[in-house]
Amino acid sequence: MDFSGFLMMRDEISLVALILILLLYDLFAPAKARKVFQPLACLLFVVQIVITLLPVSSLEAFGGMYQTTPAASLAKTLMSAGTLLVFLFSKKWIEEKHEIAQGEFYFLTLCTLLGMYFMVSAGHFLMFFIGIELASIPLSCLVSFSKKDGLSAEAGAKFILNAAFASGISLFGISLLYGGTGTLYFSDMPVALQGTPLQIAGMILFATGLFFKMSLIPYHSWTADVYQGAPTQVSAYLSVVSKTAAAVALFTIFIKVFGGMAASWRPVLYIIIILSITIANLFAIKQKNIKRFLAYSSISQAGYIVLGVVAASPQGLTGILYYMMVYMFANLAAFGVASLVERQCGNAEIASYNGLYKTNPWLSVLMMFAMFSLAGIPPFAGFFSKFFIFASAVQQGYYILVLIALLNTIISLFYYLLIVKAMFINPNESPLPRFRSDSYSRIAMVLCFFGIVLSGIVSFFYNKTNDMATESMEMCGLSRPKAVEETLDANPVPGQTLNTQGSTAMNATASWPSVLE
Amino acid sequence: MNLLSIFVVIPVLMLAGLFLSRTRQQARVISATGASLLLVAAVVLGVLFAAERHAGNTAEMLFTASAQWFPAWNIGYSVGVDGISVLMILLSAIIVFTGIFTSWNIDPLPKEYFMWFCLLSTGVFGFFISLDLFTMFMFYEVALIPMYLLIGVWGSGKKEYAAMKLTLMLMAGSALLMLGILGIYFGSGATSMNIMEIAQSSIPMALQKFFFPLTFIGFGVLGALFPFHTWSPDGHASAPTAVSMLHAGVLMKLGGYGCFRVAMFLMPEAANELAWIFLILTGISVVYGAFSACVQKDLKYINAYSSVSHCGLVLFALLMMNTTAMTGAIMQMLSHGLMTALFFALIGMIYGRTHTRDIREMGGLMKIMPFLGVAYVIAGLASLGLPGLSGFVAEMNVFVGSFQHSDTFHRVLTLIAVTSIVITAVYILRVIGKILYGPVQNQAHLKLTDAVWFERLPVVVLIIAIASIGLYPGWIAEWIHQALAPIVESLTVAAL
Amino acid sequence: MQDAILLKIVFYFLAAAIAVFSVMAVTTRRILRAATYLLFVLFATAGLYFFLNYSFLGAVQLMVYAGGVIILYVFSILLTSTDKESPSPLFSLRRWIAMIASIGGICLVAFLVLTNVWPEVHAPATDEVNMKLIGHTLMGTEKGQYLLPFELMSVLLLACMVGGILIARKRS
Amino acid sequence: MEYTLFILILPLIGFLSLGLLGTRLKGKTAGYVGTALLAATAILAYITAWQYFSTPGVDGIRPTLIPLNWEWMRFTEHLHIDLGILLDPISVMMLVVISTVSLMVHIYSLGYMEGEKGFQRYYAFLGLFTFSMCGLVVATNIFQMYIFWELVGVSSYLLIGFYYTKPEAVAASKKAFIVTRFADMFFLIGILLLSYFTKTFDFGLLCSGEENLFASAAGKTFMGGAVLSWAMALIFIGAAGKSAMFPLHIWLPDAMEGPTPVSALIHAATMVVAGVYLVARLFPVYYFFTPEVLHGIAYVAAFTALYAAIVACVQTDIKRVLAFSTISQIGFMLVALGVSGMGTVEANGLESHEGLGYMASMFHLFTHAMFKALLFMGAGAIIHTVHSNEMSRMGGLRKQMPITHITFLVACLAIAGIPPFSGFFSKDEILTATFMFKPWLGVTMTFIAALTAFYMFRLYYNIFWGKPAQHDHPLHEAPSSMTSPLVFLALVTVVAGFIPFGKFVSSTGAAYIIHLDWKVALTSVIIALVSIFIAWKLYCKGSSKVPDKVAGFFGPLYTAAKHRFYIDEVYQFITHKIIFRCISQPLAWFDRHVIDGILNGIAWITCRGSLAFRWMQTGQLQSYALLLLCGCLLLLCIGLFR
Amino acid sequence: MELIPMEYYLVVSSIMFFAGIYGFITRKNLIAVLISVELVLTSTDINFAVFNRFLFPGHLEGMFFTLFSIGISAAETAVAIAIIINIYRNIKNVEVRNLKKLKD
Repeated sequence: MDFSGFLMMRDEISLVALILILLLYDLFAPAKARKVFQPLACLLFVVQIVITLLPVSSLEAFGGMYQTTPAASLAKTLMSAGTLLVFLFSKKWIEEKHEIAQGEFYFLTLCTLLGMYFMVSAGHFLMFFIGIELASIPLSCLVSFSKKDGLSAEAGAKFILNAAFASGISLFGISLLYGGTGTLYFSDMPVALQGTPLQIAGMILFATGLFFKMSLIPYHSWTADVYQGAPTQVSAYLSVVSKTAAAVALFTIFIKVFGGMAASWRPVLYIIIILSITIANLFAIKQKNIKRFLAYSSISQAGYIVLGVVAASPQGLTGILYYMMVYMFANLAAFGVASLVERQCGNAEIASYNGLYKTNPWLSVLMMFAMFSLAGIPPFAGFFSKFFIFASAVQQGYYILVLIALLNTIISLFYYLLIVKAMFINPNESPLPRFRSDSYSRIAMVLCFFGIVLSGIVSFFYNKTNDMATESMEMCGLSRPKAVEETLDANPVPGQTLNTQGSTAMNATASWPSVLE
Repeated sequence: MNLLSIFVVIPVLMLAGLFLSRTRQQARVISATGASLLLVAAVVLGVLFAAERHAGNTAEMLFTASAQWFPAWNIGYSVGVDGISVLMILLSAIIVFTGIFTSWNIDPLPKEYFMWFCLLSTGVFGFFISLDLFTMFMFYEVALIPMYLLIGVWGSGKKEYAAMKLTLMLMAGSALLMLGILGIYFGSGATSMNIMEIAQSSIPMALQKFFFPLTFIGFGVLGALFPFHTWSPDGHASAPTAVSMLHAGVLMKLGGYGCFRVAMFLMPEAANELAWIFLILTGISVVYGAFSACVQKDLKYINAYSSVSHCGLVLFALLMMNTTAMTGAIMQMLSHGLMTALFFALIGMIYGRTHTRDIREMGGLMKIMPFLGVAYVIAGLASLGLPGLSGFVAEMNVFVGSFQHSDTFHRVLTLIAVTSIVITAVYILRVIGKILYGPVQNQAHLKLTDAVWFERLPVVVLIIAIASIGLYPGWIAEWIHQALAPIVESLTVAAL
Repeated sequence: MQDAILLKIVFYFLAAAIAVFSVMAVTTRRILRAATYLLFVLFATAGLYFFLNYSFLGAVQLMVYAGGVIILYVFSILLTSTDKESPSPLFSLRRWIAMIASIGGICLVAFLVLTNVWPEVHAPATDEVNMKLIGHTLMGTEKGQYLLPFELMSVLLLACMVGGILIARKRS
Repeated sequence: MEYTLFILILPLIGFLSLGLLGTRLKGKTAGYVGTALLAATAILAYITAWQYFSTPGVDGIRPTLIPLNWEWMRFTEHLHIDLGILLDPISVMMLVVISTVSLMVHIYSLGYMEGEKGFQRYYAFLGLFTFSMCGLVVATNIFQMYIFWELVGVSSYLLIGFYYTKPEAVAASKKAFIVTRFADMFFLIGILLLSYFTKTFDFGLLCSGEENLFASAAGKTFMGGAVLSWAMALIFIGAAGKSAMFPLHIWLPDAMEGPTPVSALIHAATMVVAGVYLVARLFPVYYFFTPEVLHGIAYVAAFTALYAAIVACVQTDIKRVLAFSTISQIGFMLVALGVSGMGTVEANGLESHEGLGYMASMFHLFTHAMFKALLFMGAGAIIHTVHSNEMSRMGGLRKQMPITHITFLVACLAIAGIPPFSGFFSKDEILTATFMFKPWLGVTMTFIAALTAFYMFRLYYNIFWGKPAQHDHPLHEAPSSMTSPLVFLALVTVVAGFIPFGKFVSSTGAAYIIHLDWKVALTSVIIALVSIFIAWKLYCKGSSKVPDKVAGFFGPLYTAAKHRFYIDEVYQFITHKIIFRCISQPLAWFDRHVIDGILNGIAWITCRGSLAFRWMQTGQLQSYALLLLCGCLLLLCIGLFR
Repeated sequence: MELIPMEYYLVVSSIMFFAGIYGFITRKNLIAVLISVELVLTSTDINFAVFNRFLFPGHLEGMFFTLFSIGISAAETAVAIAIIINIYRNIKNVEVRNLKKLKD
């Protein structure tokens, strides 16, 4: 028995340690000490984030059951950071409404985070499955956290039942994959994949779980209801952290495991992207509730993220990670402001934002920046992330897809501007009175603010992400997947620049003829 | 620090200063100082540029500097200017300067207004100094988005509709543009997003045919290319004065500038092949805008349609692809920029007094406010191409240049475009006749006053600029010729 | 030979039980009956596991489902005291689509399964899986061993426990 | 002769200083400054003329001097706009005419415009006009001419609209500008065409008669006409616009809304002859390369002359009569140019001067400028006193305004072609030239000359004789500042006919001695006298019923003529009904409703688009699952059977 | 055992699977819906076991997947029932049609 594997799982172990400390503290600390539970949790969490930031190289443990790469580590850092921001935004809310359950809130959230860690780092379908379940079952408890709130309960039911349904389909897909290949290890599977219909079916059914988590259309229907019903902080968590995990896992699995069957999943993703972006945008236009609105916005953002998967290149991975980082700041800022406003005025209607700038200029400015960033307006970070993810798709020759996505950005700009319009332009006789938010929220908002403003212009973030992603892809021998060679477009792109060399490891799988080709 | 970066740094510093300012007066002073500095810097740049050229420096771009930014995509912050950029910077500086003074009494939220204004100018200047496609595009969008709030908050009339329409249409253009830029970069196989380097490599024809229209329309939307021009009337009509000035005066020039600097320069083959489509569209723009202006009743609408016509002429001339016509196009950009700014400034001042822009409700204003009246007449004369003012110089270059085209199709189109000079006269004189001349329509107007110093200053500056181009176009032409040489060459080579 | 026939009969019995009871479980009006049919299905599934010589699996299935889950269902049904579903409308679009989709799905899966070229079937080991092997596999860290998922499962169960209690406990 | 530059600069200084200083200057001071500058200009022009004409040319041919030429803007290697000064007989002659008339108008206006608001502005505009007009005549190339051509148009616009609070004046100025602008567009197109083939704007090159220059245009046709003919015809349209040739004449009568001295300067003496000048300038091109266009010009001009003369016979507004008379007289000049040949040819043992028309045209231009300016100023003096333009408000003025009367009579005699006044000589040459070209044209022109005599004396008698109208204020002679220019111009009119004009100006530059063709002269004089007699019979008594009877006799023709043959109405119809109603408004509508409508429609569809997908979000938990399932199965099918 | 082809098992499991799916979509009671989920999850367990036994008897991956899957579905059921009970507390019944406050 070799337990050294645990030592390699630095990020997870630190998180588990954190979970245990908090659990025990919550259980055994005297009532007085429980007052400092939340600050302590945040502080320890910062430590955990710092640990995840330490450089790491690609490695495997437990016979390939667990594997990590710099990119995965970065994704974990991002998720942790996002969670921390959610915690900061939740502090006051917990204190006011659920002080009794504060330990549970942190515990459950961190458990789902752990599940997401394993989603990202899984090297085996079972690991992945447990990870995704760990990331969704406790999450449903969080969704119905406000027990007295009927909407919250309804959202919880919708979430858990739909999640179970999706995971059932996903599980069925895994079973087909198992039947088709005889292995559940990510590293073994590519060799066994020949692109038979059974395998393709397995793959697509399996992906249901991920698509569901990312809430891509047509797997999205729960999203808006759950975001609306759940406590705002939980919606924020769902929209950012959970999505990050799913996106990174989607990329890893589709490239690492199903890279050889790109020809099969590419049209599927193509359609999903177009549907997600377009339909979600159409829905978002009509929304009157800010949380529902943000839900649809996050669906369409997810569509953009999948562009990075379609690109299937190191730049694609960078694009996804970077997009998630930028998206995290902007979306959390939006949800943060939404939660503050909601607590103040008691509802989440967009109409209550009318004239907000007059009374609460800072909140409005932050919200506006968040909206601009989500819409991809320079000099905010969202512009850069959109540009790069589009660039990675164009690099692979997906002109039409990118064109559709780009035209959709106009629709999205429209509804993001509606929020800005509400705050700055719409007249309101009695706007929300001026209020002071608590210091934790303010710290979070300042962090988001700087994130939105700086993470684009300061190229360090992108460049670092790119280094990590490239390194990860090279280590997995995946820097040049098959998707690069054949493009959907009739016109091949001559003189395409690929700054990494294809490695041989993948060539065996890459050269499989697909049965249906 | 690179000389050119000043043009981005000053507005950013202005932003910071405004951010810290507390009162209206402070905001004004900071803006005015910044704008003056920009103007001085632009003039200094012009002088240094001229000196450098005089000293025999024949590099395409001067004062270049470059720094890595996103190495993964070979994106850098590369700046540099040629004669055309210098002129555009001068134009922008003048209009920003005059715009600040025109919005001296802006209400409400002066601080925020000036901040957005500064952001807009950052974008404009950044665009003109950039050589890197990405940076250029970024600044382009930076310049677009403040329009939404500037119109939405400080505008008038159906401002919300107009602001949204304008923003969405322009951003739709820039969405096409983004794809175009990416296509250019990947298509060229260049190892840099620097325009000058991409120009060295050639993009395959099949790709050019796809990306050229995208890029050209992308920029063309901002250049009021028919039928993507309808943001312009509503937008201009609703925008506050200085914003209309800056938008019509400078922002619309971004479109034209981008069209030749990016679309035509980098994809000359497709430009040659597809020019006819856009020539027809721009030809329509020219005549159509002018005709539409004839029956408008709102001063700003008249001017906006006139902009459609004039900017159409810019793109039209660019597509003629010879030095003379393109020189004319650049001159038309300058000229149109200055005179529309003047127009909008005057309209704003008149509107500020009469509280109407409906030409039927005004009359005999010349008697009441002679300064504004005379300035309006001068602007009108510049617009209809009176020799001695900038419009004439530009139009003649365009017409003569276009007519030198050996292809009959081009010459016939030129003749159609020439008709605009008559139609322009019709609507300009109609307005002047209606609002300035004749008996006073509204007795309440008799009490109105003429312009005060901070209104006179921008007007005088603009008139001087218009006249100086009109009287002595030689130096401008020389700079433009020099700057156009490589572009025209690549277009000519591609045509063969 | 007789064994073979007997085995066949057992299999068909189990298969029929699974098919019939699962359909009945989803069509019966009374929820308590549905739970009962589910129990039958689960029993039959356990039987299938035994049939496949996965006795351990069968045992787990029986214990967890029959012993735990079904009880949970019954309690909760009694707790929410809505034994009877409200009558459904005669024609429900969703029902029909669901039916078509389900049948289509079955056909699709059947098609996939039947047309798929399965790898060379080894002579199936008819022998029981050794408990020691199971234990090692569960606790090992090598390839093909499941310590890490096992540990993670523990977190999952703990979290579910906490979450379940959090949600289900009486308001304080 | 670089000092000629000051002929341009001085008025410009006048314009700039008066314009910029504006009301800070006292009105009178502004007038004096302007007049002084103009006086200096005039003196310079005379010196130039003296110097130019006193220098004998090579081989007796007057030289073309270009004392100054700067490149102003370069289009291409060959095409560039130069600004320079070109001195040749016609430009020098024009300088003299312009500066003289302008000076007279300046002086005259001191009295006429006294007390008007905007005195400074008036003089500034006069300065601008003089500058532009001088610039036009000394242009070294066709583009320079175009530049100044536009500038005179604008000055004319500004001056017509001088009384900008009067709606008629505003409308008239607008009409004048737009009509001439319309013609200028053709001029510009003509320039573009011409320069496209010749690759030059330069008059020197164009008029050199080089075949090579036009070689590239050879054989090229457009819609049945040679391109060169098209070019020259288009350029003529430009000239026709400025010179008010039918059907582009409509602006000129309306332009009379401007102050009368302005009419004298711009709309009688100088600007309106710019078209004639242009044709004369390009005469070699017309003559050598497109003679058919030249003949066309003659016919158009003849028709215009006839038309304008007929209309002039029935107008009642004295300035309108003079305006139509101007149109008619310009018609004479252009006819003369149109029928002209070039140089002197020996034929049938007689020296036949082919270039007679050219010389006659220029001669008539010169004399006409003087006497027409005189007529206008006289009319101005009358209007100044009577406060009306209508003939019916006048009558019997000869007693109150003796100086005006005499000078007006001199001018009438001159225009009617009675010897020894200047008009006789110039008109006689024109008639001779037309008879040489086509006798029937000569007859027509003679008839028009008779009409001219008739309507001028109708005017004369109506104003100075006949029954005095009632006035509530005493009528008096104009002040000396107004009468002195009248007297001066009258003197010029008397003597100008004896100038041996051919010595100075001729088609080739070679001196030419004017011979009177006695047959033609005698006929025209007799006919003129007869016409005057008829006019005397009809109008001298004032209360005669005969004119009405005559009018009744002509019936519809009379009515039509009175309404200027409804040409204005036609224009009104075209501009308002067709261009505004049928083009502009539909276009504006199209823009607002179709193009904008499409965009708004897209936006609407987008906003409505979510309704199409509403079934996705019923709020029903299981329909979500169903959607997921169906989507999943569909995607599965796509993945499998792509 | 070899008497019965593997496909038979698979067909049985897919019937169960799609019966579960049909039930999920059509049942009106939340608990009944949950029961349908149970069917879905159990059917895939059969698949794993069958594949492992028939195709890849050399290792225990399928079996273990089933094992863990049983655990997970039990946990899921527990939490789902907790949530359903919570709903019952809120709206006093567990009818799906009453969960339509959140829509559009």
